[in-house]
Amino acid sequence: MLGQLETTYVQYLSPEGKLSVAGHAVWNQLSAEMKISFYRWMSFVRMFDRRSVILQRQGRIGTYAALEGQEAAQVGSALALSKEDWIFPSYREHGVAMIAGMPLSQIFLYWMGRVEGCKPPEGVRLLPPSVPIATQIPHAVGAAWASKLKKETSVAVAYFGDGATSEGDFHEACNFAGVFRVPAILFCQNNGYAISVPFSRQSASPTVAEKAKAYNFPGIRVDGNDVLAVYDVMKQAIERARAGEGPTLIEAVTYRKGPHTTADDATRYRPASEVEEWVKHKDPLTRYTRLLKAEGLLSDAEEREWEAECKAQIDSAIKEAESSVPAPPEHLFAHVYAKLTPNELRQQQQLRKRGGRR
Amino acid sequence: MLGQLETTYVQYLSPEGKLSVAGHAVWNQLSAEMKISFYRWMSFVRMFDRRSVILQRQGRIGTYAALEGQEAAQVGSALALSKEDWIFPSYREHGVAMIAGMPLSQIFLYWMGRVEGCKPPEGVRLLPPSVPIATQIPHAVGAAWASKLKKETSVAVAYFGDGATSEGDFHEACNFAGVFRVPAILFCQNNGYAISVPFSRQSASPTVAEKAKAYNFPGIRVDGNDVLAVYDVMKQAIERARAGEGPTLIEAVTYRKGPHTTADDATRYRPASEVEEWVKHKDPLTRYTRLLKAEGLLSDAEEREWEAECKAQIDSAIKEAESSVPAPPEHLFAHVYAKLTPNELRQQQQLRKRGGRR
Amino acid sequence: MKQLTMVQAICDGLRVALDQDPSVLILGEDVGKNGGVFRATEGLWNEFGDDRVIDTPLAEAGIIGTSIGLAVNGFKPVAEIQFMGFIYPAFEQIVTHAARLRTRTQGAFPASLVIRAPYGGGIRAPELHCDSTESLFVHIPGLKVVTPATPKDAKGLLLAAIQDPDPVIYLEPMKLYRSIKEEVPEGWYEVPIGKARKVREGEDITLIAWGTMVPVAEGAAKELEKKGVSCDLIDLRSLYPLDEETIIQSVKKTGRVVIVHEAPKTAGLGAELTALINEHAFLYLEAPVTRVTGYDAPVPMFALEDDFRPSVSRVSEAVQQVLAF
Amino acid sequence: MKQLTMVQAICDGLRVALDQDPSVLILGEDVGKNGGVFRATEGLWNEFGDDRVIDTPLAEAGIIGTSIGLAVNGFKPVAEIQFMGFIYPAFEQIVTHAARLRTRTQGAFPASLVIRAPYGGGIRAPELHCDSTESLFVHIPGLKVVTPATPKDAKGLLLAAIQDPDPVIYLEPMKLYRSIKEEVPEGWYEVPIGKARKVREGEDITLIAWGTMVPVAEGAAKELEKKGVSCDLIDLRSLYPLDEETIIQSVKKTGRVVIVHEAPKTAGLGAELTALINEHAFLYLEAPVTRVTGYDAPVPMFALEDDFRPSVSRVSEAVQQVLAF
Ligand SMILES: Cc1ncc(C[n+]2csc(CCOP(=O)(O)OP(=O)(O)O)c2C)c(N)n1
Ligand SMILES: Cc1ncc(C[n+]2csc(CCOP(=O)(O)OP(=O)(O)O)c2C)c(N)n1
Ligand SMILES: [Mg+2]
Ligand SMILES: [Mg+2]
Repeated sequence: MLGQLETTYVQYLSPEGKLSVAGHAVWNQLSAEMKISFYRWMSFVRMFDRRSVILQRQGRIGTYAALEGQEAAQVGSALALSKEDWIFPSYREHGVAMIAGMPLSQIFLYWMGRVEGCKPPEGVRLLPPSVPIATQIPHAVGAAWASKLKKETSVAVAYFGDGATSEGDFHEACNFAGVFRVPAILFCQNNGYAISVPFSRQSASPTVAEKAKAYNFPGIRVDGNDVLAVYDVMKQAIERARAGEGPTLIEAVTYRKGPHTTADDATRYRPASEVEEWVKHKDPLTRYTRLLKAEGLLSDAEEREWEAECKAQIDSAIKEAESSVPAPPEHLFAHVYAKLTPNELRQQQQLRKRGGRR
Repeated sequence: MLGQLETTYVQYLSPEGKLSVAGHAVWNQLSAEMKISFYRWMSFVRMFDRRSVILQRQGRIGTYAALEGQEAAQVGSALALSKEDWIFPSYREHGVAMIAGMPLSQIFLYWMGRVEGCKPPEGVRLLPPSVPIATQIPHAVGAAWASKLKKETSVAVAYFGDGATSEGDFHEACNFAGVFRVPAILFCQNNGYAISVPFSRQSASPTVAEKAKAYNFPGIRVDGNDVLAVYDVMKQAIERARAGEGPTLIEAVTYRKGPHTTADDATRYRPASEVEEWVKHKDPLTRYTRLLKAEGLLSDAEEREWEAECKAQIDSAIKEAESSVPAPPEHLFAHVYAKLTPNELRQQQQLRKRGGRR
Repeated sequence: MKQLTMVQAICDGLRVALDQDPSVLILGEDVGKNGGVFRATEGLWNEFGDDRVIDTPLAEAGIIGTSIGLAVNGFKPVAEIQFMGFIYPAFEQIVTHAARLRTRTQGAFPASLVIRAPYGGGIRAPELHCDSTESLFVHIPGLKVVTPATPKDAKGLLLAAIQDPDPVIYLEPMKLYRSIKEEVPEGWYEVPIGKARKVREGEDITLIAWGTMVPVAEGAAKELEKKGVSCDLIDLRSLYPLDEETIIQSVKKTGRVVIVHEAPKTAGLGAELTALINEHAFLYLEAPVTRVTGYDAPVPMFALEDDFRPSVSRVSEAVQQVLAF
Repeated sequence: MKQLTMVQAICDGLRVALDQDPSVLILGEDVGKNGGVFRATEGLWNEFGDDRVIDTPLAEAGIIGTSIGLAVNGFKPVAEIQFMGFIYPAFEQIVTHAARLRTRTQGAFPASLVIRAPYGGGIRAPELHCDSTESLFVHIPGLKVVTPATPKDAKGLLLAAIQDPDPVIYLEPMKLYRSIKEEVPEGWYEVPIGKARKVREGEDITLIAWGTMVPVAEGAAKELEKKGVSCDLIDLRSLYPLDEETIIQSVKKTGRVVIVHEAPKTAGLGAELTALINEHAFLYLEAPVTRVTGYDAPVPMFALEDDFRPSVSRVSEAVQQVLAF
């Protein structure tokens, strides 16, 4: 698998929902539970995402980065990870965050501009979304390095976009990862655009995967809309990492169906035909649903049931987030230091005295 | 040539002073003047360099970065450039600077800690040594980009070391160079060490040249102690650049015979046997002198004559530098802005009033 | 004259510069086809083409580093950093090279360029988009730092920055991009760097603000006027060089000062202004120079940003305290 | 107790920390086999091995970025930046992440690490090696910034920094690395962060300095003593948090202040100190707080560095001017 040409990619499930020969082999190894799990999470993530876009329009959350179209890349990779593994996401990995164990209500809080939403529950090794592009990649490499130094088997994964590969931090992180052979997975969702800038203006090399050669570790290109392929490629990379064989760069080729964020207008820079191609013909959820249905693992009724269940969970998370008591203004001093200095204590006191008056 | 394996390199002249078949072809194309020129410059640069080390020991200049061992890489590449080309050096490219037209006395002034030594004569497109590692590479890419935008044929070259390839600036510069296909030459002198850190701790990929793949332009590895090979590889890269075919990364494999700078003790981190191998068997000047002598182009007497000539020039440059009137303290405000603000004018006035009193 | 918002005025300034000065280039992330995430470069790519309005890879050090090379070789780059919070990857290129190249080359190869960056909070932007760390740049000799508070100043200062032979950090208060419209002259005009703007003349106290905080200070001044307090309000516009004369004259007149900035207090520009006033008008001061600023905490996510940013009431209260001193 | 230079004391502190705290890691350029370009890590690689004293690739953002990850996953990285002039490539990682991670994760994953960097001039180092831009870091909430002026403080402050749960920038005055020897206690001891050191008690004027400038201020104080001027000299040690109490008490006693720093004047830490004093001791001031600093020009190459750096005579003259005010 690792020897493929970078400009092609690993694909097990065609857009029509047909398994390839290699795909069959992978499929047959999966438990029924796992098979349905891919579907459930992708569907859940999509419903969450669509709902979030609506919440933004309603003014109930702030600017939101939708992920629709990238569900397979996120769900496939995240389901391959264990509780012990570390995750360093960008701002678009809500799907990953949920699977890692971040409560939905926390995710909503984050997009409501509430820092409380950044904090994962005890035991969830998930960092808050990294907004400055590529900066989280060295963190993942450092965390993976720590696992190695402690002789633990946990791996660390950094999620980032195609645009991130242009930043110096991507390079320095890859270089450290290669030199110290750390158990890191550098997971790039190449959705073809960094806001409006197409990958061709981002990189002269036609793929992200081939960039791994400069660091002497495998770079794998996978159909990011094929949840089975993503899962399998990720699984193998994780196994290699746990076995002490070092890092892997994964390029999941995908597409965001909507704008960059709710503040963006993607029609300014993307041809309608291109969008249509991805939306109509390459959708990750449709494709996988077709397979499940063809295999008799999912009925229309079960689909409706699951969607209702998702809706209920999302509704309840929204309720929870919206009814969560806002932190008082002086909370902006919470955790600035382990112990505030006299200067901050004084300022916090001043702020507290205002009693919410602005 | 561009299709070689990166772990081998282009070599025309063996350490024993023998030309390869390809080397013969290159040799036969060179004018007699050019042939002697390689020798003269390498010898000149070496004498300058050794003298500088002595001057540092005598306390007549500050900490100095010697280049001995890297003469072929510098002379071969610099002689391939034209007056119109831009040069963005690091702190070790005195050889390049001289060939570019920087007066020796200026170079001495620089190492005497005098900023006047930074300024090239009118028409010399040479920037001052870039001390912060890798930061000059994007400058070269920008200057090359400007040439392209102006539809000029000048190219820009950045000189840097193997250590520099780890910096984000190297990556970002290469990436811009590739994306905009600018006429830049990224010339890496891989001398095996970044101060004490060996290249194996700097990079998991065994060569610098192969890193060019990530940016989709050629990366060429050349014996950096073979002045003919360096010259030819550089020449070809320049031609490609002038023809609009974009950037080239050149890795000149070489070795600094001495410590990193006069403040460094290289015996702490380099095995004596390794140093000996390079000093005794791979010296760039010895090798080329052997060839010239074998070809009957250089006699012992001519050698002595040339060395005397060099010594005279170096002596006179030292004299010039040492007798150059030191800039007064207030000179530290010269050129901070095109026109000083009232604040700096006031401070400059205060400084001037001190009349050199500290 | 047309009524323009600040972001329109900036766009107009860029258009005029591209049109009149062939050495001007615009480069940055999403500045081309997309016209900038705030539409500050809207239409320019269509009008001037891909060689003059350039979408770059996502790499701030690369943008500034190549801009320096472009400047050395004859262009006048106007580089956009998408948000000031993302200027830090380019910090080395700015601090070590852009600021020092004129000195280091003794005038031979100055890095004559402009760096535009939207800054400050107040628009519910996502995390880390809202820094206002202007004092970091003011501390670096060799840089100039400016920020407008009105559409007219925005265009004039921008053209002055483009005309200026030195590297200029041009900070754009996001919050004011669309909040005010005013008549903006057509064509090329400059608002000189180094000159503050007197927003209001007053006798009782000097208010000093810039960029995002000018309307806040102005709001306070209006409120205070009703209470019989007359404020001398200075919009600095130029953060380096400072218009010492205007500042000191005002302080000598009023004897009392409140400085308003959005950045955290400690080592913010308010500190330098305080020191400057202390140095040049010590005997005129009737009360301590007082700072109303962001708090010494990371800029919070937007739920608390209005508590972090100085408000009209915080400024008014500070003025009253200073007057009561 | 052994007589140690500052660089030896630092090395000793690092050794003690490696020895007593298994989570401590040292990483940076040339810190391993070579023992550091100033020998601050001499012998440690041999003693503790390649997994605890780690030569990294030449990449400052990578060093700090991976250190943050190492910290998140259980280690206490003590990262070396070879010279403060080369800290800027890591600026984003420091400002955006190290400083904010505790807040951003609400205490879950603080970036508990130490960043060591030699700074300042005076040793004829090559160009761009001599910055002292401490005020940039003081402006960033979430960071602590310290710098010692004596070998004993160097070790104690270093161990306090390593013990501290917050990210600490630990600046090492190169000029003082080997210029003083003093008795340095063995084993683990801490000099608390946030507490200044009273170098001399005096009545007439307060001198405030730190790091490289402490001996300069001390030299001036000694000279002035002969002229009958008694100086209260404070070595700040901790630049953030500041020891407000010690500063303010001294100013209330003397009524006059001279601040000495090597960094350029504008927006240097002297500005914040002036503002602080103005805020808390306004009525006690008998003369303007005066700054003796590096000039507002790029740190010059070494031929002029002694003209740039504050000298004993510049400090003495400033004190006399302040006394004559
Ligand atoms: C350092 C930095 N520069 C600029 C930005 C502004 N910005 C936010 S997202 C984005 C594009 C990112 O593209 P990509 O990495 O492909 O991820 P995607 O959004 O496509 O998932 C940009 C330029 C930023 N957040 N951080
Ligand atoms: C950004 C930066 N970091 C660290 C240094 C300190 N330093 C000076 S030279 C050097 C090693 C450079 O190695 P390399 O790039 O291989 O060049 P060489 O000295 O071997 O020619 C280091 C770490 C620096 N000058 N700049
Ligand atoms: Mg993308
Ligand atoms: Mg090297």
